[in-house]
Amino acid sequence: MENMITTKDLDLFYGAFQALKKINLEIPEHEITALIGPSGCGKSTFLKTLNRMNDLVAGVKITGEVLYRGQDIFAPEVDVTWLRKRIGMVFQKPNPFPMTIYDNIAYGPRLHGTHSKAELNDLVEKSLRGAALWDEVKDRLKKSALGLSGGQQQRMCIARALSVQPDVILMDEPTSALDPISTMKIEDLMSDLKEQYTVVIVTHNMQQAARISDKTAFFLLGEMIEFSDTERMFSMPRDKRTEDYITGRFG
Amino acid sequence: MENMITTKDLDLFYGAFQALKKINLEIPEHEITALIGPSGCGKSTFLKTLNRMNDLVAGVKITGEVLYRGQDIFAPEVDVTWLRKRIGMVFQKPNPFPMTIYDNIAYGPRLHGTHSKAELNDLVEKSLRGAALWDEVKDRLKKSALGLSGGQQQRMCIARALSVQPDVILMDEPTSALDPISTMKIEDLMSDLKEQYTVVIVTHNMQQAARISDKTAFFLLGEMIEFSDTERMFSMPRDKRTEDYITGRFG
Amino acid sequence: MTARSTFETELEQLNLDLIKMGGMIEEAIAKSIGALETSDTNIANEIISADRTVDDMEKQIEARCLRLLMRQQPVARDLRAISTALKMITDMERIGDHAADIAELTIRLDSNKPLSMAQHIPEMADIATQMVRACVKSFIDNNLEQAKETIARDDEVDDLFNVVRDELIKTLSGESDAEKANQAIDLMMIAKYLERIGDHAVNICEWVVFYDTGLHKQTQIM
Amino acid sequence: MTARSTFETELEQLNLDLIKMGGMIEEAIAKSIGALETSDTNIANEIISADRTVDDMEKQIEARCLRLLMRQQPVARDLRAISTALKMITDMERIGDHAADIAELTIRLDSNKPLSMAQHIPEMADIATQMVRACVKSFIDNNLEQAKETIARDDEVDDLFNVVRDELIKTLSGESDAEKANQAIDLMMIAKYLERIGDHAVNICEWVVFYDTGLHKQTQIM
Amino acid sequence: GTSNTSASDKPSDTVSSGGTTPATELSGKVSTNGSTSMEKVVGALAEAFMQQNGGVDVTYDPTGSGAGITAAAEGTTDIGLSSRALKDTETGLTGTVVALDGIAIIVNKANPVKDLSVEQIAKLATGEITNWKDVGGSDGPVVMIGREAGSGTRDGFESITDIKDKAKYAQELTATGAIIAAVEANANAIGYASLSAVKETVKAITVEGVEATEATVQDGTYKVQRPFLMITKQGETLRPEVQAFIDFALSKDNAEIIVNAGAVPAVK
Amino acid sequence: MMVNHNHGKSQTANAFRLSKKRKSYDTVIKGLLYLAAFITFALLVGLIGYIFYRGLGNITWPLLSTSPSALKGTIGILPNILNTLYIILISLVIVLPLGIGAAIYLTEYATNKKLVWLIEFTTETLTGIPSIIFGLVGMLFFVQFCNLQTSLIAGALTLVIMILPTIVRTTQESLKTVPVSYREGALGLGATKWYMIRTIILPSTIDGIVTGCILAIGRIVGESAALLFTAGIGSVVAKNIFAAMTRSGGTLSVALYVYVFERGEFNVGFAIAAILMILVLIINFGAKAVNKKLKNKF
Amino acid sequence: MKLKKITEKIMNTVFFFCGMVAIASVMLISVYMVLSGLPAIKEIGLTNFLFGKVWQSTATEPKFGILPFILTSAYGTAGAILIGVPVGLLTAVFLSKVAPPKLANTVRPAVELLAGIPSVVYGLVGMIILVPAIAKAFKLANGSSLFAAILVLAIMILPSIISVSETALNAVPPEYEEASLALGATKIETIFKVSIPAARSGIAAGIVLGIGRAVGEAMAVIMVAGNVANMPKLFGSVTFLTTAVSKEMAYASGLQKQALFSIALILFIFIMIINVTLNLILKKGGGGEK
Ligand SMILES: Nc1ncnc2c1ncn2[C@@H]1O[C@H](COP(=O)(O)OP(=O)(O)OP(=O)(O)O)[C@@H](O)[C@H]1O
Ligand SMILES: Nc1ncnc2c1ncn2[C@@H]1O[C@H](COP(=O)(O)OP(=O)(O)OP(=O)(O)O)[C@@H](O)[C@H]1O
Ligand SMILES: [Mg+2]
Ligand SMILES: [Mg+2]
Ligand SMILES: O=P([O-])([O-])[O-]
Repeated sequence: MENMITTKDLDLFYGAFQALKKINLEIPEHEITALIGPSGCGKSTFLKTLNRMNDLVAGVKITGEVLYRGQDIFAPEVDVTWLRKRIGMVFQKPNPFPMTIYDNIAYGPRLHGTHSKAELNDLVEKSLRGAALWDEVKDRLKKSALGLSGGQQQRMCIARALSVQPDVILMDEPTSALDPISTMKIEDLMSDLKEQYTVVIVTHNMQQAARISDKTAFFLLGEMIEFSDTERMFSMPRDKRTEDYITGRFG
Repeated sequence: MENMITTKDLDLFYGAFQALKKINLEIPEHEITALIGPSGCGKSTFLKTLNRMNDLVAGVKITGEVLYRGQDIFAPEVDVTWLRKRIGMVFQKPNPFPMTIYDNIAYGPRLHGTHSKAELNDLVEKSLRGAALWDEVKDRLKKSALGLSGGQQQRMCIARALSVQPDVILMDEPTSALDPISTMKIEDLMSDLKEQYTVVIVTHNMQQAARISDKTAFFLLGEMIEFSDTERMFSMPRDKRTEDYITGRFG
Repeated sequence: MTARSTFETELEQLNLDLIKMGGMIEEAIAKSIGALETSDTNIANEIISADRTVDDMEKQIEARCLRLLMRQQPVARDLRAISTALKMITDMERIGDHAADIAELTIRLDSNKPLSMAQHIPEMADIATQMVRACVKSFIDNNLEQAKETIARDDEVDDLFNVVRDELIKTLSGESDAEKANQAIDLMMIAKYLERIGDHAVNICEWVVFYDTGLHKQTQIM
Repeated sequence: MTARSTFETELEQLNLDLIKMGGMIEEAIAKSIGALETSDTNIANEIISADRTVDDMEKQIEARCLRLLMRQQPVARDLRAISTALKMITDMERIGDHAADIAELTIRLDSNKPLSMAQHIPEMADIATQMVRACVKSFIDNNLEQAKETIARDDEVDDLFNVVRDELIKTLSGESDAEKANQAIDLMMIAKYLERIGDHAVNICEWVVFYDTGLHKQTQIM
Repeated sequence: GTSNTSASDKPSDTVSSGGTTPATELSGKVSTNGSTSMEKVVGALAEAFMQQNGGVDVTYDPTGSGAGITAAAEGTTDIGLSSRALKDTETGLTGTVVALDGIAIIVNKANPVKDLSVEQIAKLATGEITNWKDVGGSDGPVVMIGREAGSGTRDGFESITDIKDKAKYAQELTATGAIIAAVEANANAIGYASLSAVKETVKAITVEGVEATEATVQDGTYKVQRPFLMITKQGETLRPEVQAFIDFALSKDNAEIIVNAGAVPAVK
Repeated sequence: MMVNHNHGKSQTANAFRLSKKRKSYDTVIKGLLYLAAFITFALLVGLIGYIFYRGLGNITWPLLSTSPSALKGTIGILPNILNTLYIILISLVIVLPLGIGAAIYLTEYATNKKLVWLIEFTTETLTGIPSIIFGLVGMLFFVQFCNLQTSLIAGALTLVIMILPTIVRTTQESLKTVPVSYREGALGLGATKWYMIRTIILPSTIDGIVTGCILAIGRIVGESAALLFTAGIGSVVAKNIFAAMTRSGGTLSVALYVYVFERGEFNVGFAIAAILMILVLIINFGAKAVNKKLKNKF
Repeated sequence: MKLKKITEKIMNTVFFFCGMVAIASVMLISVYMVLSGLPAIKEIGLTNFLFGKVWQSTATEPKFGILPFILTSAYGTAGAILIGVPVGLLTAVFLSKVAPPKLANTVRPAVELLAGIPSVVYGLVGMIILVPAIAKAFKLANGSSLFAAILVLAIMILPSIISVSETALNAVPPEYEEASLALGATKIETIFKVSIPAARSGIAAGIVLGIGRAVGEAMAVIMVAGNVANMPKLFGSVTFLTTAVSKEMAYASGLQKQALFSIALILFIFIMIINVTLNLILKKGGGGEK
């Protein structure tokens, strides 16, 4: 399998504080890669570096490389809006725009120049189907997205990310604000997603990483301690610190 | 083992909506009783009924009985402040008051008339020790409680609940806002607590209920479907709905 | 959309594996008895090499069970299903081994009618085969009754073992040559294997009972 | 404060139980060999009744393992520890059973020097006992090397089994009475049991290897 | 001759007695309320009065003539102040003229026009003349700036020029100072303001050749003028300190104060 | 806040670039944003600059320290300064307890939803009412009906009604930001409502109350229309605050209006304007400092 | 225990009383407005009053038509909003989303300062600078005009629009913006397509405040608008509802005075209608979001 994203000696500083230290990671295509680690270890920071959402933070300094399909994402010719279209993102708290469901999904395509009604309808349906939400909302597309349940909102956000036809979907603790039932639905959805997309997910929930991911990276204090097949990680981790963390012996 | 709290045919209405339906439950002394169930099933409502925190909500109507040590808590001669002193509560999000750690813990005792410096010092130390926090904070008692980490804050809130020497401690999803490491610390603390207190905990996390509780009650749509020993519940639940829920087949 | 469909698929797969393994040992034991009765060394050799597959199957299922335990945190019925599988396969593998053991002895006996020395072995074999078949079926159908019945039938095999033993002792007492003694000992072993096969079938059935009831050998272990 | 101390205590307890059960079977097998050699029916009876305790122990550990799986969602080393326990106890229980089986036969033999018929049984017994002791020790000490060594020793027992078999066949060929045949068959069974005990010790060692390496019988199952 | 001076004899008696009475005897509060144009005059009188009578507190509320008259009628003030004569409808009140005020016709300093007739002024105000060159000025539109309806100044101006209800203003401002400022700021403006407030910043023109001064106002040769009245309730005996203050205002000895405040004493 | 982390500027346009249309949209809007901000800023700088330019030079010690004298023809704004202080003091003393009390009632006690709605609606309404109307009603009610005359107290009472909603609203806002969790925490320990309010709610509302006060002071200082009809324009230094209360008194803003509009004393007007600006500056910085201090406390 | 309960009761009553005062104030204002405003309307006739185009309150044949005032207030407010809202909103966007923190922290206090400047000061400066400037720029004889009033009002409502809008924009959950950026929107697109729509109820509130302030402002307007009771003309001298009242109140008597109260009543109703309608719009906007 090809590597979708490769980072090389990635360092990231928030001002003087180094949040990421020499991260070398290869994220394979059509797999789910989970990032785990204790709070503050740099998971979210790493994730946000991949689609340059960290650009928004003042005082961030990045060295090293991030290659997306071999292209350095920090290269001057790369426009960040293009990058973010290719590498979508889903956040911890479901964040539907305060608009109708339809407009939420159509937001991205419109932004990128799709205005034909028919095309939009098509995209909206496709995206919602992709997020396993179509049947639940097809009769209320013109209702506010805020009226959906938390789990539905999160799936709608996934649909919204799909609407611009990305390659990669980054998810930062996408289920941590949801109840167990919604969580399970999203987890289930993810294994469908990986057939078409490459998924990178940050999760606090080790069981979740174990359940859904193909590869797992364990971060600690800004370092990537271990990166293995998930099965390997949760059965025979290479590093003592990984084992301590996943077995709850940490801290 | 004696029953600390007994509910008899407890019905609760929010206006016209019935949130609890004929709940009959016996909460044994010195045990951890977990309440589980899907979102909106009435777990929190039930918990808050036990120390009459629901009194604060307009339009609540309660019928049936709740006996605390055999005393009907809705009887006119029962003072709700007394009840809440006996039945403490810890909330989902750590809610330290914006004061020093010391003042946070001393708040309850002062409220109930303890003003002697020595006594207060004593109580503060005892409570913090009881919440396994003393060693971590003993040198910063006069610092703001808001400076503690989330997990420490939550343990401080537990200490605060202990400070008025309650019988029962109610906890509403006490770890759902915490990271896994803090969660484990609190879970561990709970098994210490039950030696002195009776603990009732609402949790979304079935594994947590399985890990820490002695008894588990499963709620669904305002009804209590099943109430068993936790081991029994998670190995051989009596009701199909319980099994569906705990094995994730629900919804 | 049902939640956890991945998990369900995996459980389904586990079940299919078990059924497949059950089929394999059922076939192995039936074939080995056939080979013994007809002294067919070809089939016997087949059985011996097929045992490899059963062993592999065991490891495969073992791995799957551990993976499910590790990844899915099963409880209740799911946990029982996985632990049942994890335990049951040991017995299945042993039944496979014993089938191979019998096949090996069949090759060694390599003579006409050695069974004349212990006429009850076919009957024993018959019952053992039935028990294996029944235990696999009770598992597949999740049939508690059948499992219990099968457990009860173990006594028949045990009784027959003693009968066979007596038969062989009778053969051995008085004059006998080394060849005969050799055969008798081998037949004794075959009887022992059949008896053990019955035991293992019982064990499997006991796990079937556990899956349904949480009781293992009358004790609530879950 | 260490997180999950409850879980650790439970795991500790599980380990202690396993060590205890290991001690029990070690003692049972040693005693049963002693009883066989000295034809001590009292001790033999003791062993038989002690087997109950081993059986109970098995169920108790089984229950504990399931409870831990259900409540603690173990992964990695913890999961291996629990699954090792869950699998190992089957073999331990079987060793206990075989010790009881030998004791039963000891009672039946009830004569002087039946062992003269098969002089290598004591040696076999000795090795089997050593293997059991070694497997329990390798588990307690989590000693991968010892476990592997013990696995290698199984061949010794298997070879001796064939020696004993030949000895008995020699005894049986030519004239022999029913009594003698009976004894020979019993001794044959004892030898088989010892051989099986060796196998079970190997199995236990293989789980010890698994605990450390995730490899079971050379296959990565976790 | 618009003032009602029915009580003009009596006060002169009390003036002399009031003027000589030792200050220490009087105490209390005298409230006055009304015309804003009278602010300076009343302020000066009150200040001087209080200097003599330490125990008396004279307050002044510049609410406007109408409000002052109402207040006097309702008894909520001791003395109402009005910069216009009482109307026929305003009965039961006594108005005492304490001073006269010239209404200066002012133009921007840059305006060459120096003198206008009353008729010209009327035409300028009603919009009949719209360009300054028609009255001898330079070419430029006339910007008429006046006071709001109800103002004593406006009332005085309009009645003397006899253009009641006919004036067309470009701006209506609510105070004297505002008018002066507006005229100061606009080269084509013409406005009117209490003589007492007019300073160097604008130019007061002569009306029919007569300059607005104390003397011309007092003798009536300067036509655009109006009275300053103190209003009290008819037939009511005033408290001594109130009476003393009115007397003080009418006293010849204090005429200088009124002059200094820019107005013209009523009594010569 | 949002500084782009640039790795260099591009020279070439290729597939990864933003479309021309979107780029120009971006640029135009950005230009407008800067323009708008510039206008606002320029307005302010111009305004303040001009006022200080014309006003500061006219602020003299005699102006600040004397009463105006018609006899001497001098102008002094001491009475106006005092009046301003008095009226702030009186208004706050009355309005604070009322406003905070009402806010507490609304957020903590009231259970009757309709009543809460009514009170909130009425306070809402009060905020929208122009000060000229307050002036009229103040005149009709306090000055005439209550026969308080045109006096500082009448003005203060009028202001009380006028700023009551401000205090209620800011206090209420700040009460609402006290997390429910604090209340639950206190009640869960067995506190009574009043104890909870006293120990938890009010202390964490202080900054809101202070902000409300400062806003109110700002309004009082700047108010003229409502005071003109109620407190009048008196400019005499009274013996004490109680004496001052019963007589007409003009605040600085009113004095500014009077001096400029009635008398055309522009220099005095600009002097007062400059003083008012300085006051406003002080008030704004005061508000910030207080807020910061309170925030830093925890 | 008893003491506790009594304290609770007392405090409850005290706070209840405070709440009632607020209601009482509004009642007081409403009652006085209506009581004092109705008689003149009755005498003049509602249609004559509202739609009469001529206001000559002190004429011998007084005319009390306030249509000029109503229209002037409406036009003036609309004009102020037309200028103030775009500038204010854009400034708010600038402060909240675009400006580097340092710059924002300089401009923001400036805006707060603008809000704090007393209206008489605006009037003063308007009168001294703006009015002559307008006369010069547009070659008018007289700069005091509706236009001058509009400019002054636009500046005066700027701070309320800016600060309320900025607050609303700052309150837009960053998640919305993150979501938009993550979909490949530029910063500006995000602001205009997501942040502003999400903050629309808050922005509307700012506009309400602005309208309220513009409609109700008297002292600044009176100094720049010319105050003649003309029908509104952009460069003509005009009278607003507020200035109509304050202009004549001091000298009014009799029916004239009552008519002024009637104008105040109309103004009051005007404000009420604005408040209520915009509140409704606001609630609706908010309703969609919750
Ligand atoms: N904008 C920022 N400025 C300065 N430091 C930051 C910033 N964002 C994050 N950090 C720091 O960088 C480190 C990594 O943060 P990050 O959010 O990536 O952690 P995380 O692993 O996602 O934690 P969590 O599980 O709590 O979300 C932390 O120590 C954090 O305090
Ligand atoms: N104050 C209230 N007024 C009206 N209905 C309410 C109120 N509080 C809760 N409910 C309703 O009562 C039901 C039970 O609510 P409750 O908060 O007890 O659920 P829960 O089981 O704790 O859910 P969760 O797991 O989401 O916390 C829900 O349907 C909820 O909508
Ligand atoms: Mg994170
Ligand atoms: Mg809840
Ligand atoms: O203010 P006046 O009434 O004197 O014009």
